[in-house]
Amino acid sequence: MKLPHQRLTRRLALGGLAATTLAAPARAQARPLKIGMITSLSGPFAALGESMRGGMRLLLTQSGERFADRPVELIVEDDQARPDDGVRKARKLIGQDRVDLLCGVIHSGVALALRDVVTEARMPTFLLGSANDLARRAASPFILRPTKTNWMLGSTAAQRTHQTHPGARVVTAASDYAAGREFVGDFATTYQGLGGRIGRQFWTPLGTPDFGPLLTAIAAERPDSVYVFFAGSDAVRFLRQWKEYRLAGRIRLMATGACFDQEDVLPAVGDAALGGINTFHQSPTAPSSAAFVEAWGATGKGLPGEFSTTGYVCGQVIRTATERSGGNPTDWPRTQQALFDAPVETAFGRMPFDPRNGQAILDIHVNEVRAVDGAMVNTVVYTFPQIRDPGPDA
Amino acid sequence: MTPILALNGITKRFGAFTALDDVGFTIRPGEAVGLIGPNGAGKTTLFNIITGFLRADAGSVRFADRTIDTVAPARRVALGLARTFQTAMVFPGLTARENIAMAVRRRAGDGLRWFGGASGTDAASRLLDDAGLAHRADTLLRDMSHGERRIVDALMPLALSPRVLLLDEPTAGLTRAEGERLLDILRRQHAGTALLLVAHDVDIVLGHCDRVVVMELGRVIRIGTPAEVRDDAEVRRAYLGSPGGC
Amino acid sequence: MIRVIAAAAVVALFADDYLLRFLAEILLFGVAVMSLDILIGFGGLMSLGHAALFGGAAYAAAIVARQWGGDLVLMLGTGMATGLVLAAVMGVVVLRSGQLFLLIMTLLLAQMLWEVAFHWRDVTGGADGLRGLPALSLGPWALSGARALFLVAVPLAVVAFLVARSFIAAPIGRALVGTREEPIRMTALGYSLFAVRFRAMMVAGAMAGAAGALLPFVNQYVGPQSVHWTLSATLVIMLVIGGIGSLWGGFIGSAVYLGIQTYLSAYTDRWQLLVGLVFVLTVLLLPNGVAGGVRRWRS
Amino acid sequence: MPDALGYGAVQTLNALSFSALLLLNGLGLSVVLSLMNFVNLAHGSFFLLGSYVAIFWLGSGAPWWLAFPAAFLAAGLAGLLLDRFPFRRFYARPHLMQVLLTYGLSLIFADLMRWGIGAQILTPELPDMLKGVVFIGDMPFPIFRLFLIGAGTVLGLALWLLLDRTIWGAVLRAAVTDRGIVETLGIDTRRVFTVVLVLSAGLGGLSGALGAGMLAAYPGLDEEVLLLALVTVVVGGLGSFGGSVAGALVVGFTLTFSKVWLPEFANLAAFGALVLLLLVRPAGIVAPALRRL
Repeated sequence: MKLPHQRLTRRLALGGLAATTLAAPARAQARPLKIGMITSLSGPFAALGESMRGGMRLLLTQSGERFADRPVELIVEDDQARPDDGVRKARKLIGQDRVDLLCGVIHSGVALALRDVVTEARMPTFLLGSANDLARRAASPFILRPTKTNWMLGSTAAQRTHQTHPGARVVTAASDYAAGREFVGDFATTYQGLGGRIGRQFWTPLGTPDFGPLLTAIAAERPDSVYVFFAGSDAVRFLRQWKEYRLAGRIRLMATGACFDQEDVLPAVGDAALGGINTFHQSPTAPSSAAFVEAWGATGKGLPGEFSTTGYVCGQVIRTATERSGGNPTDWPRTQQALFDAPVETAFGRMPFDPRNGQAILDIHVNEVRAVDGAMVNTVVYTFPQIRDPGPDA
Repeated sequence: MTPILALNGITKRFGAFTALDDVGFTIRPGEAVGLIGPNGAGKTTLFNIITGFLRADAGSVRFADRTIDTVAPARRVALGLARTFQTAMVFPGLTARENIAMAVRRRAGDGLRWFGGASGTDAASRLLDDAGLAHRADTLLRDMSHGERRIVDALMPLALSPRVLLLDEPTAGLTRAEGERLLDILRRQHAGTALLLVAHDVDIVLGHCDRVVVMELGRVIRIGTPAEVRDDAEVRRAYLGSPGGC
Repeated sequence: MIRVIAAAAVVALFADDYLLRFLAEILLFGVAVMSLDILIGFGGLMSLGHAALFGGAAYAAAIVARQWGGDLVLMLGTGMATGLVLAAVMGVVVLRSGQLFLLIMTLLLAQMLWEVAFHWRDVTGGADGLRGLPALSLGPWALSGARALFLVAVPLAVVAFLVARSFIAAPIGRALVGTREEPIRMTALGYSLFAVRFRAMMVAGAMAGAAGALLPFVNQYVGPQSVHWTLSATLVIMLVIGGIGSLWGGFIGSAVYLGIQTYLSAYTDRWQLLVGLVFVLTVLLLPNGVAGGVRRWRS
Repeated sequence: MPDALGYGAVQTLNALSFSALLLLNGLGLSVVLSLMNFVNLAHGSFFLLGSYVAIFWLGSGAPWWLAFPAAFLAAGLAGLLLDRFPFRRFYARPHLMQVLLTYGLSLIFADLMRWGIGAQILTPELPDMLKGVVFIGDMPFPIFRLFLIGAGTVLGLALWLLLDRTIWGAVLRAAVTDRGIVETLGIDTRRVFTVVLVLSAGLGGLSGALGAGMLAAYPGLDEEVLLLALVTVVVGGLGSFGGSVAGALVVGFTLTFSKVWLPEFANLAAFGALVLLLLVRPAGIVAPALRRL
């Protein structure tokens, strides 16, 4: 089902629903907990940003718009996937809206740009970008990270390749920017550490219209396996053309989860994704996310992908933080300690936080894209339990 | 006296069409030469070649005893070769005074300065005064009448104090009286400047010029004094038809 | 002028940190838009690569600051020098062509700079950009707070405005207007179009560079978005809303644009539609922008 | 490399298919630019509209080949409305004002489409006929891309015949050179311009329909496509049909082979090459004759 037709009407209905929830009079009691969310509602990550906001909104609705009996007010700001705009929005949320907590961000550049701003403002922040540096040099005492780092996915992909196809010659192809370099770099380092062979490494500009030349070059290389990182429209084009050039089935395709994102990519590429293997901290078939998947599906949006789950999980973590701090998560040292002391149960599974850098320790799933009732579904075939980023040791 | 401007064997083709064919004549300092000929005779093309806006296929342009064939248009102006265009090319968003001051400053070498240097407005005002346009000095060109624009257009190159001034149809669209006045100004202002004048109005050319060059289909068919040209049978056939006609 | 200084002083005394920093950003963008106005409004040179000068200077300042500290004079010097160099390169390459060719050439050149910024990870931080910058300082004083930044941005904007105004009023500025209105006539008057336009390009580059040099200190970050062509397009939008050909309109334009973006996007996802509508309505109804409208209404 | 010949052939075909897309896309832009001297930066919106129309059409089960005329008509209709207001008022204005107006409109259209359709990425369901692949040596090449090359060639030729070889084309070119004379012949030049704009918009929509198979459709595609079209047209040289063809080939081959040979510096190399080309030929590959003087 690639047509958004049906989804369109559902979407409108849902919009109406969201509007009524918004309009419901806030139950005045304690001073509401103000949460500022920065995400990309326009620009290249617009669809992801809407998902992130949707996930957070779903959790709020489920929680009756209250955490630990304290009303919650969510203010969402658009960063357009531009760091400068993200910084300005963060300053507005902090300085003008006087939010108690900050969360969000998809684009790692925005996340890194916010790092110094929230640290200087001593603003408790749940930061969702995934650059490795966020858990390493750019870690901050004011930042908790209830999501993955790129290393977690790249290194597990290498381990999995080594597990299932030891000795395979792997060629890599990725979008040439920070995230692609990290995924592929971590993959290659880990894989070579395990004694694997890395062939040619291809890099393509972000936003490549035509993957034909790359695919022809890969076909000429005849590798056993290809490890790729593409996201959004790049992923859609790459996978469709991967099939058009008849590489599907001939060469094993291993990718980061974003390349097969359940919400963003799979509906658009259809069976071109069939059989694709990816490592991801999110999967609609992971047992821990079952309840969320059902609730998300009930809103008419189909299966959730990374960012709707991330938005939801971020909400879960903030809710837990509020509960454990007796309704006052802004008492940051106490909140932080409470989260370090015991893991949080989330749709990503059991989530302990690493006290060294505030980075979540996550289960990383190996997904295979399988056809379930005609739809492409990321199906968990293996799980690396409790992966912890090397953090400051790296 | 040596000529200030000498054309020798100028030829220009556009594809299969020959616009100019072996054109040559000279202009002496201070002399007023008229250039007449029917449409398509190649007058404007010749202007563009003399001023460097077009490159000739053959032949050479000598100005003040040096060959200037490879000199860029703007440099030729600096040497003392100024021109107007068939349609008035003025700066519509600037006042009359500013239009002319643009030329004055260039002449004084101040055109590209940020600090210091003359603003050129005094000299511009004087020129406008002479032309009887003092009352319009602060009017934007876009708000002026066609005739006034033509006059400002002709005053601009004059402000450069050129040694040779090429005027392409300066009287087009003006009444006879306006045209006469414009030429009066030109002749009065620049006693030392040589003129090359193209005009449709033959009487104006014959009345104001010392010599006349007649062109037809890219070739010079006659050079002579106004009286000689007026009496030439070939010229009559090619161009004049009946005396005073156009 | 006295009124401007008085207003700035009042704002600096009473506004909160957030607002001050926001105003400082508006002023810096305003200077960049004003420098673009010299090119587009007065020179008719439609550039889609202005962010290269603005953002290029921001990068240069950030890189230098990480090495040698954020001394204000050093930063302004670095920014202006970078702006001048980039403008000179761009000028030499693009100024031989006109109109659409210029648009595309500036776009291509600016995108080449973006490619460099995006990929040269060792120096520019690649897609992640540069952060962890030292605070801006002037001699012994640290200028890290919002108020200090605002108090640096105001004089910068005032000086930039005076410089731009004097440039436009000077013979070179008049000549620039001439090259826009009737380039062929300018040639026939003996002006070299290239010489005129190149000087305008240099002035615009230095101004955009000076403003760009301070941008990393307002955001404590600089990334490849600041040299991307979309930022160039944003500067054009600001220019049009503010008013082409009216120097100070640049500040209005940047205030309107950043205001819409910052204050409306929390309420509606359709803020870009609004920006588009404001932009098109300006083009249709106020061809000279808000500044032009104000001028017309006054007279 | 076992099959250098097949490899080279397929990479060349890759470049050709991309060039075909650039050509179709650039032609629409170039038609209004060369014939009406109108710069339309909203052209990318026509492209994206065409993509969406084709995707919905192909998903609806109606005969697949009708998707292309449908996209042409939809975008053409949008062009017709825009011609009425506000384009017509800007035909005689300077390029700068046209650039500003149409860029502003493209912002509005982008957000309207995003509002109506959403931000997700959509792809068309291609008919089985076009899904196959041919092997050159042992390198695969998709039939859909051969279809693109074919469509580009046929449409390009048709347009060339229409504009250069029919009386209607002659009227059109005459209307551009001298509006007055054509009007004295009793032809309403305003209507001629309307037709050209509709044709251009339709071509944009059509190329969007064809391009969706390669590029998919999502908010932001309009901008990417517009830039490619502008570069194509400018590199080729404004105002000539041959220029658009040359521009499409040069840009297509430059972008493709920079990816093949210098993958890490692909864009930098390609942009550099195009800038260099424009430096050597400041008016594009096929420069039209001077308009003024």
